[in-house]
Amino acid sequence: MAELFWLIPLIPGASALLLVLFGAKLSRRWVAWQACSAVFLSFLLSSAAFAHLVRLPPGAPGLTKTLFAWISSGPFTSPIAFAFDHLTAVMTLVVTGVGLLIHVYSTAYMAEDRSHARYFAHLNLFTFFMLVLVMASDLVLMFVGWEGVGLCSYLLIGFWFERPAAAKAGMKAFVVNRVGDAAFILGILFLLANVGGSSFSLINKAAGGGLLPSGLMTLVAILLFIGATGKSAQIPLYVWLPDAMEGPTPVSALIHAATMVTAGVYMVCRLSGLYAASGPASTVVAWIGAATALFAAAMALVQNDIKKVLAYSTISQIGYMFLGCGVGAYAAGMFHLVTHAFFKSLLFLAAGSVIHALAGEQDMRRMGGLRKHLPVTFPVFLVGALAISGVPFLSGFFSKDAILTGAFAGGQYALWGAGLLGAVLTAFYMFRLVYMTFYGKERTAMEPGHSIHESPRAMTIPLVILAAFSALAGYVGLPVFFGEKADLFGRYLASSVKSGSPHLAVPTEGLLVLLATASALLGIALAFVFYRRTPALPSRLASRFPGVYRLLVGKYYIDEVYDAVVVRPLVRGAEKVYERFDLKVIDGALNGSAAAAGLAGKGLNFLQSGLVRDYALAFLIGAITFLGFLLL
Amino acid sequence: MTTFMALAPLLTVVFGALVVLLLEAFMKRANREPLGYVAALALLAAGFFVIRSWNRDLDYFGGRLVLDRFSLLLIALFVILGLFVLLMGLKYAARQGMNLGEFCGLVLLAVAGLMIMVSSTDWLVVFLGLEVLSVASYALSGLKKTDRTSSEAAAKYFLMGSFAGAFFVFGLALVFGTSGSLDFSTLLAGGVSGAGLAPAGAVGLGLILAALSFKIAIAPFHMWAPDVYEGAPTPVTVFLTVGPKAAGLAVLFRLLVPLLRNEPFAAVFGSALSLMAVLTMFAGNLAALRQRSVKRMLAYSSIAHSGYLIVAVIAGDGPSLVFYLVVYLFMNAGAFSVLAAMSRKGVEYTALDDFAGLGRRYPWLAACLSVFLLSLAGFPPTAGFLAKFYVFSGAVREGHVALAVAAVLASLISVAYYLKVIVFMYMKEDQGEAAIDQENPALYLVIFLCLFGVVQLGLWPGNLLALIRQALSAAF
Amino acid sequence: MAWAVFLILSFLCIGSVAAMILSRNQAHNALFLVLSFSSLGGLFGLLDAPFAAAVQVLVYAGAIMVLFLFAIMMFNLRGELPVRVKKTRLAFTVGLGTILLAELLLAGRKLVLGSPGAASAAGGDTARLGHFLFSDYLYAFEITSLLILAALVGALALAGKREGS
Amino acid sequence: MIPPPAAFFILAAVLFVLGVLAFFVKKDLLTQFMAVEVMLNAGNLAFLALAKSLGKAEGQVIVLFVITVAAAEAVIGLAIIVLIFRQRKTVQTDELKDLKG
Repeated sequence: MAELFWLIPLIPGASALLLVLFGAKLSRRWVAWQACSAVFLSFLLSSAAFAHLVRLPPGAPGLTKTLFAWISSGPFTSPIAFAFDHLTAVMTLVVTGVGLLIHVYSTAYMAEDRSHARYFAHLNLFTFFMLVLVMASDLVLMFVGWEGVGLCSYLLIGFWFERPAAAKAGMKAFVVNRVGDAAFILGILFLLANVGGSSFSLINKAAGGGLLPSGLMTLVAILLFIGATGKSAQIPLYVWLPDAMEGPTPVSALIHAATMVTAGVYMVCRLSGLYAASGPASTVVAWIGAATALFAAAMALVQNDIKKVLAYSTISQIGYMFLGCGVGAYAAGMFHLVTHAFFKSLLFLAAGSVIHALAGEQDMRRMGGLRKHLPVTFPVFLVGALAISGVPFLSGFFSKDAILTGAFAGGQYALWGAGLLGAVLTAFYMFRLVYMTFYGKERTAMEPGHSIHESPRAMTIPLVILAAFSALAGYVGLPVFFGEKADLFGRYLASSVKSGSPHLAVPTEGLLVLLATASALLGIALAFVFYRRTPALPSRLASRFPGVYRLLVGKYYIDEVYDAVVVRPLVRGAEKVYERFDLKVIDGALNGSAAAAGLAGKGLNFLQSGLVRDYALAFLIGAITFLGFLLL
Repeated sequence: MTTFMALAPLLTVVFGALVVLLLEAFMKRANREPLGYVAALALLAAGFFVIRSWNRDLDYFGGRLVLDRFSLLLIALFVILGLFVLLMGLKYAARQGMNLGEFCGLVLLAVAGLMIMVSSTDWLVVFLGLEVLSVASYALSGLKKTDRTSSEAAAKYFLMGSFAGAFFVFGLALVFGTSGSLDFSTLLAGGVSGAGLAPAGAVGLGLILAALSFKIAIAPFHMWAPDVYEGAPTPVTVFLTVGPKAAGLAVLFRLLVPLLRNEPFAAVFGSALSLMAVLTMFAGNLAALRQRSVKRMLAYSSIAHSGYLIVAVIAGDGPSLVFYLVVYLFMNAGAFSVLAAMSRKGVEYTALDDFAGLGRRYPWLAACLSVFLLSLAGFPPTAGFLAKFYVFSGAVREGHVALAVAAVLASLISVAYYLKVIVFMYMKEDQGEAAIDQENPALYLVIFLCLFGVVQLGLWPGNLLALIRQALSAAF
Repeated sequence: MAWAVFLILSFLCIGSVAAMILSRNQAHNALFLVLSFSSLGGLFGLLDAPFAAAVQVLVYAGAIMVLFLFAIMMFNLRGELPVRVKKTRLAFTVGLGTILLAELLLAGRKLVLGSPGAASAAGGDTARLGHFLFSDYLYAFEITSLLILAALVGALALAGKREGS
Repeated sequence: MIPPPAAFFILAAVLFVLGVLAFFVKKDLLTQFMAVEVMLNAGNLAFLALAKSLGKAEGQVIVLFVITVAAAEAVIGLAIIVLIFRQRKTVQTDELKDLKG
């Protein structure tokens, strides 16, 4: 069955085509079944191919299948060819596996929606393009998937286009991504002009063999990385992702947490030969990653929308992955990608379950005390939160530790420190979310007739499965003091990506693990102090500063206190940056460029007055200028 | 080989036009559709002669008519274009009050003009071919005689076209005065030898280029184009957006490629053309952003595509130029065909609002239009992506990096307005009921063929590219 | 003597075009143009191109301009006074025209300056022209037939009275 | 003595520019088209002047073709003007502004 692996992307593609064309005529039941089984088939095939792959002797190349010569004549060739090597296998299993769970979850979540068929058509189409992206054996075909997932993401963010916010968010995602894509395509063009081909092996070989001038290599690597910052929501092109939460929650889980947004990390790992050969580009990747990880974590501290917290958290975690790639720990980056796919989609889906239970409420200030009402959602959410915070023996602990160890081993102590600080913040904002949502007083404002209820089985079963993976997935990549061979994941990927930095001595690594654990626990403890033991801290503060207290007598004074005492010093910088950068520069540039384009268009339309003599005048001026140019 | 057979494709088309016009004059039946079939037959016969002449390098009239593979390729393109336009017009003519016989005859004559233009290297012949094309297109744009916009388009096109034509004539005079001949090669003798062109030759060429740019719709000579494309009957718009553009670019390419290899010349003409290319791409795309009529939006998009095509000319990249032209024929004709399908007797739906909810009401039509628009926007894996990709990578390879960057940025803008139509079709509720008359088999055939072309060329471009390469290897 | 003829004819030619620009009467415009084109015919003659001169007078001044006059009569446009162009716009256009003129003269100066004109080879011989027309220019000649066909069909299609219009 | 070709060429250039000016000053289809005819004639004069300076007789033949083109354009042009007049009862060029923007 493994040799049929090239059908993996095609099955969801065919299903999407059928749904686009006939979706309106099919019954809801049928649509849901078809969409899920297409992804399920892909998942089966991926598993078969993966099983085949791990049985191959070490050093053997993976599966490849050239469907046909796509661009076969001319200065370069680019076949439509799928490859299935170790790196691809990881991504494919994540995409089909997590994708399947999210498809199943969606059958319940979207059951009532008017555009049910359109939703599943887009979701299948997205799966198709995502699989093309990860299975492409050359950069041009990868770009096909790259553009395709962008298109689907845009369509799905704007799914509820009746809401102006959704339509606007879709547009914003689209525009920002196009900026990245422009850089990406330029990178491809430069590569083609200089390497003479676009297959990954060729590029990595050319880069590794020193066949390319280093300046060009850096330029290409940075251009491609700009594309990645667009797709993976890194500084400076991250601004679309928080707004993308306007889409349906399963979409946020699949596209904006587990798969599409990590495509940039995958691309960097795929081209690890190129990035490893270009020091400056790697440095840029690492620092952008670290800056994003810190900055987005700080932003997550002050969000009140449950999905926005998770969105900023995603940005921050992807920053970690880039940090890992930038310091040369590509396998660690991929490892975190995988564990993140599990726990973040779990968190999103669980948040979706919460929102579902509260009939669409997303503001955490109107939640609280939900743990009693949601007996399944709460524990799985807790597992996810513990995993992302890096509490020992859950998946996030191992993968985050692998990245931090990689940074430390590479001698990048500043980056390591930033990662550690980020870990504290991560634990803090995650448990702030947990305490605000599931503990404390019930602050829900439900309409009469509604009651808070646990979600249906189709939603909770995927949650439980994801929770199991979030807890256990880390054991494939244990740190070195479990034995030289404990890092299964790293060894597994060794044939596909550049190997990382040298191993540390066991005591050093042990110390690092302890520090990482301590920072996670510190974050959780801080959150506990501020949000669980609510009466103690604010009243003590209030008695000491009566003026401040009077000021803060409000409903949500906790937030205010916390804002004044903790967040301001820590976050003010981030917020300033956010205000300056996101609101003024990026939004300004977006609105500005839209306005400029509009203005230019208006000007052009004004010139296009409909009067022949204006047209002739333009002709005359053009001709005179042209002739003058020729005469000079 | 010098033989009378070199005239066969041209004569077939002209003969077809005469037959159609005579039949039309003596025909009493109300249903004129057989005339369309006769015209299509003439084009098919011409296509047959094109295939027969392949690889034979026929010429006649002392080398003033040359059927090398480059011109044959373009003639084949024009034959397909003519067939599409005829098929689109079969029902359209009756519904929108056009005389089918005259329409078919004029289309054939215009195609003859295009053929003349691309198969000669003599300026006088090119000029006369251009005039045949122009005169026929002026009439074609005004063929919806009861429609105010159609006749306005004809008048504007005519006035601006004859204005540009006068520049062409003066340019011809200067070129003639420089070299004593109107053949491309004698004029180039000075330029290619490195001596550079005499100022008179350069200015003469400049005047001619301005007039050709007018036909191709390159800024700042493009201003007539949106008005004419919008006002002309939709099948005619397809003809105007593809035919004159392709012929003008072919002439430009033949002329400029030897010249642009020459350093001082390339510095002057190359940079002037680059400037115009950038201007064209941005003018077309920015103005398209604001349009509320899909037809006018596509008109501006056509201008933007002229800009991308010029990039291929500047890079001297013949294969990607021809490939882009072929792809553009399919995706553009496809998009306009769907537009033509959005009509019923006396009514055409071209406003953006008319497309709202089309995805629900006419899913097939909407799906086809989406594919064409995505291709125009350059989304992979459609043919439009490959075409753009080829052109841009050629530009980078030849060192025109800034031009490639500008082109990528410009196409970035273009996606916004193409996608707007798709959003309207699938994500908006329909307001009125734009009930369309679906009985139009010939038109659906065109849509299908275009769809086939866009998908086929996007996934399996190999055969066509090999053919183009083979055709160009000999000529340039 | 020839200079005098040249000067008179150029004056007539330019003067009548200038008059056309200034005049507001359509019919007068057309008549000025006839005058201009006739004097151009004379200039053609001076350039040893008697055949072109004859065609100019017959076809242009004779046929085409008469067609124009017919059209003017038909539309009965006398009542329509053309609107004046704005002064700034006029000045701008004149400026552009001056630049264009300078460019054209600059371009042509090398070609014509100092060339006395090869009087002998000018080819006033109409027989030779006929020979040219049916040898080197045969293709072009054939194309003109196509051009006229297209113009006729087009004119009939647009202006002909048919059913439906 | 016959004036040199240079004189004729200058006249041609002046005539061409006058034609361009007339095209901009005039505001009805008919006269604007007449201005184009002036430009075409200027081209013809330039042709003959340059042919003379080169000593090439072909200039005359080409002029013949240009005159034919002008005739063909006049035919189609007048037909279009008739069409416009029938619809709008005017031939003012500035009235043609349904299509714009």
